Amino acid sequence: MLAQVLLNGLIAGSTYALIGISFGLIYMPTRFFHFAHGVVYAAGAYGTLAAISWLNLPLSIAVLVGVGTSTVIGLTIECTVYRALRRRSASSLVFLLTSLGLYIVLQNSISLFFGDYIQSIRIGAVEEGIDILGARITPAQILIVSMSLALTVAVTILLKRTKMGRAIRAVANDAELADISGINRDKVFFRTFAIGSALAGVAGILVAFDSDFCPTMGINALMMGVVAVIIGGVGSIHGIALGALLIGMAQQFGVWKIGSQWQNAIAFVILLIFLLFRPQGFLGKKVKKVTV
Amino acid sequence: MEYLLHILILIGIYVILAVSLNLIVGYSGLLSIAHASFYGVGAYVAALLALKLHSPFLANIICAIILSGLLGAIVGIPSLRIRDDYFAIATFAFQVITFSVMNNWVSFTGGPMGLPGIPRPAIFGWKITTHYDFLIVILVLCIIILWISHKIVTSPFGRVLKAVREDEIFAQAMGKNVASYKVLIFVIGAGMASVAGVMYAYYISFIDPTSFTIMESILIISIVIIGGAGNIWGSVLGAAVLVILPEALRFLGMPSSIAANMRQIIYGALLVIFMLFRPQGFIGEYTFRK
Amino acid sequence: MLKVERLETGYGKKQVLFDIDLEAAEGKITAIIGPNGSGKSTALKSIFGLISVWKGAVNYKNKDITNRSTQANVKDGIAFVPQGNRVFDEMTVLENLEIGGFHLPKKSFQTELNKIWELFPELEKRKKQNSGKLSGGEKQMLALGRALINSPRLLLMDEPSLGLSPKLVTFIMNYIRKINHEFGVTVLIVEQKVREVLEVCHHVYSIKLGKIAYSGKPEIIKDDKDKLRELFL
Amino acid sequence: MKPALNIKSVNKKFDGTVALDDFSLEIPQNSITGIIGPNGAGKTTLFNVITGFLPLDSGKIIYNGKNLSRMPSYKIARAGIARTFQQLRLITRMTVLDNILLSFQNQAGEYLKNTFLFPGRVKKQERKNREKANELLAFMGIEEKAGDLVEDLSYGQQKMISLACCLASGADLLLLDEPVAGINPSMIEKILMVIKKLPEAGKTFVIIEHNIEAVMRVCDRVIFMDEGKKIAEGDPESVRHDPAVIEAYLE
Repeated sequence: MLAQVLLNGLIAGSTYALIGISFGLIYMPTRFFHFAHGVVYAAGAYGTLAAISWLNLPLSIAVLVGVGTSTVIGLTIECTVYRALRRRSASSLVFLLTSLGLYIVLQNSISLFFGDYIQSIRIGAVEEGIDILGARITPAQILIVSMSLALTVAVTILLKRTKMGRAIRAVANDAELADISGINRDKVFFRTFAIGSALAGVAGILVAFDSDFCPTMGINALMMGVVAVIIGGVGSIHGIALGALLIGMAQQFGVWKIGSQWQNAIAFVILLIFLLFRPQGFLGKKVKKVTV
Repeated sequence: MEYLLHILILIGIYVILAVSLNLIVGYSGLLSIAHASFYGVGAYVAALLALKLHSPFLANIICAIILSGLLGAIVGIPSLRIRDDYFAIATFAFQVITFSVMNNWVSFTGGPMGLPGIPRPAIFGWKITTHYDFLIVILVLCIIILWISHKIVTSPFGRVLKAVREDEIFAQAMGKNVASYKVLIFVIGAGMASVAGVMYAYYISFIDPTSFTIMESILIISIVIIGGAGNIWGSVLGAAVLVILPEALRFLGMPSSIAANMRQIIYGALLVIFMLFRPQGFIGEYTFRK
Repeated sequence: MLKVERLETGYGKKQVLFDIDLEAAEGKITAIIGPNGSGKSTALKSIFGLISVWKGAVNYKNKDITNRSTQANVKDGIAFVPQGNRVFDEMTVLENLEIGGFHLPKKSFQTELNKIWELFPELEKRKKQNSGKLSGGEKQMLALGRALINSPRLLLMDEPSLGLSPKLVTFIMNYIRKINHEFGVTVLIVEQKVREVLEVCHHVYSIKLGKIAYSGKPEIIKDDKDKLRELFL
Repeated sequence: MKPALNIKSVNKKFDGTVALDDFSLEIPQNSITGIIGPNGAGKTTLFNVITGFLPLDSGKIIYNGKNLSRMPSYKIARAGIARTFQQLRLITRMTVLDNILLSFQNQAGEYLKNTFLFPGRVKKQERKNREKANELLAFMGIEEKAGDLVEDLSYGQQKMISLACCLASGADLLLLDEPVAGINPSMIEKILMVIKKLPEAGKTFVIIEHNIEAVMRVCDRVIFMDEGKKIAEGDPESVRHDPAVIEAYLE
């Protein structure tokens, strides 16, 4: 039983890491809560679904359509709404509220197009699971775990080794000094949103391979991502992955000991504890205090 | 006619919710995404007391206010340590947790099945049964809450609240105990919101967790912002507009399957449009900037 | 090379500079001195486009660059070193320089990088280190290196001495002289601690309460304590 | 004369850099003390530790016999120390009158109990405060601005209002951070006139200011600070001519 709990924790943690990393990447330089990211995530699954069932495209191409849909939606939001807010030097609260509004509009638009009912693009039947030390894991779940590991590494490399990654980190570290150094902030944001949104699309599709989904799939996943980012520490991809794993494990132990319905409550109690006692997360830099 | 009264009763409930949230968000500058939890606490306290203890209406309202106010203090206290959007996320967490309790503590709250058959209330022997009766009670409660809120925001206490919203450090330098103001306004706002919950439970006579979700919290925020943060009358206007506007869809002959989503889209789109082009709402004064 | 005419600016409602005229001659070091709060840094920031100019004009190489974006200024050969040894403290030394040379093609970046290593050998030894861990003097070198890697024609420096010991100030000033002398970079430097800067500069302006209080050769005021007292106190 | 404020070997560090280095200072009652010094000398930090906005690393601050260290800033304000801020702090979207009214201490109406149970008492006090506020504005020569929003005023007028708020708070010790920086000469004149009149009314001032002429004209005593230390102390002319002072700028 313990083996299965641990494995389930790993799987849950991996799904949270997928969305957490894509959200955390965008949060790093922008520093506001982009709730609409939840829809960008769902758009990956729905884009793929549309490509399969409306256009009869093969799965591999449908996946590309899904990722493309996510990217386009993410970029459109950045270039129209967020950029306009930045020109007005809006506060992070204004960004947060606007983003909530966008989330509601887009999620309900998905409902209008696809209906509120449950959809499926699962791959492989549940029975096809593989035994590891008495615990079962399906091929789709193996894909999720390995992809989240691969993306943790890939995004870390992107941030550390590529020119664009460095620019993102520079803006995150000191936005004014980045300006002084001649970095174009809008361009950095554009690219961050492109990559972050594509990754969210990938995350949404992978999760849809494993389980059924409905239009509200995004908000819950996103919140787990946000929790992972906050408890992991903003700016640290490893921290996010670790944070995601921590929630995943805690939830699965909760499922085992007190029942599956308390998963959300467990994650958010952990979040509250971190917000109150260690808002910088376990790998993040100390949050700068208000200056007098 | 019943329909019209129903709309007016709904407006009344949302006026209470929006005005009480406005005290927290619009006057004190603390963005809370947890208002539906206080609304829900009020509804569940009233429903449980009425169903299990058969206690009278007025006693239930008072119990709801006290319990919800205590929870308000618990949500308000983090605002002393964390601020702005991080605080908003903390309230979000609180909202998810309370929803979880309503939804999962089946033996107590009925879980997703909810609590049906809430009896009609009575005040000193006057049985409140018809739509008319409910409208009168709601109207009276609205007036009391508007009066209290008006008193608060126009008093020296309200002046300090606004100062806390605009510049906490200045308020401290002038000798104001900022922490106690923040917590107190949360207690008051939460207590008021529970009154709306009590009325909702008695009026519909059935409650379930889906009425007290995060989306409901966001709807109440939208009302405050669109009406105007930092202006009580803005919340009254906002509640009226946001309750009536989606009803108009019905008259346009929109099928009900689409109408629910369209309603949400209208709320969301209005929130985005106002944040972009008129952050002070129709008649507000606070625009969420420091 | 740089000519500022009738410049007026400030923050919000607070006007800081009134009718400032100044010039930085090509290939020379020009210093702006004055007590704090006089508006020296503000002048530098408004020249570089970090805060907007209310009135007046900034000309660079006979072009009007008033309120131009910082990116355009960087690409046009202007570099700015802000106050307080500011570096990207969560990134390594090398990464800081890479951000500085962000727009350079790979090949020329490498040659420029080698020049920086030559100028500041200490930095090369620590190139993989997190720059937040450097000492104050090393941070200032890195800040200079980040600005110099683009081979700017005009270098704007905001109080490089702030937070450095007097010995390090001498050290940094020597570098500035070297940069000016060997690479032919025009330098406009804002300073509050004046002894060192008066040694290296060719022309000096003094700003007091937002107005130019003195303009002339440094030699004239260098040893005249009464004059300096008048400018500072 | 007994000192109003006694600062005893106060230390304050910010990650590595020393802002206050074993700093001691006595401020006599009913005096005007000016603090000058270069950037990063620790002047504003000194104000911040006195008013409790920054915790001390070590040392003691005694005001009227009370130890201020570890007291929250609102209690320090209530103990009778008011301050202004370099980047002017006021409630800009409220009227001038409301800002002044906000600054009074011990208001019955700040407790909701009184607002609802004793509205008469609240109203009466509010009326009195309103009169006092108007008197104060008249004393400072800006009574005609009472109904204006603070954000609509000029920078100089805003500085005047922040001084008025400190006076309204009833504080006896006023710490002013750059009271005349960035404003025009006629406004400087007005503000200095107000400050000069107040020691005889029992007020004590400490002023951080870069406008040396202004400091010379209004202060009884000047402190020159550099790198968290007191370099010179004395009457304005002697500090100005102290060789150590010009040396601090030269080094």
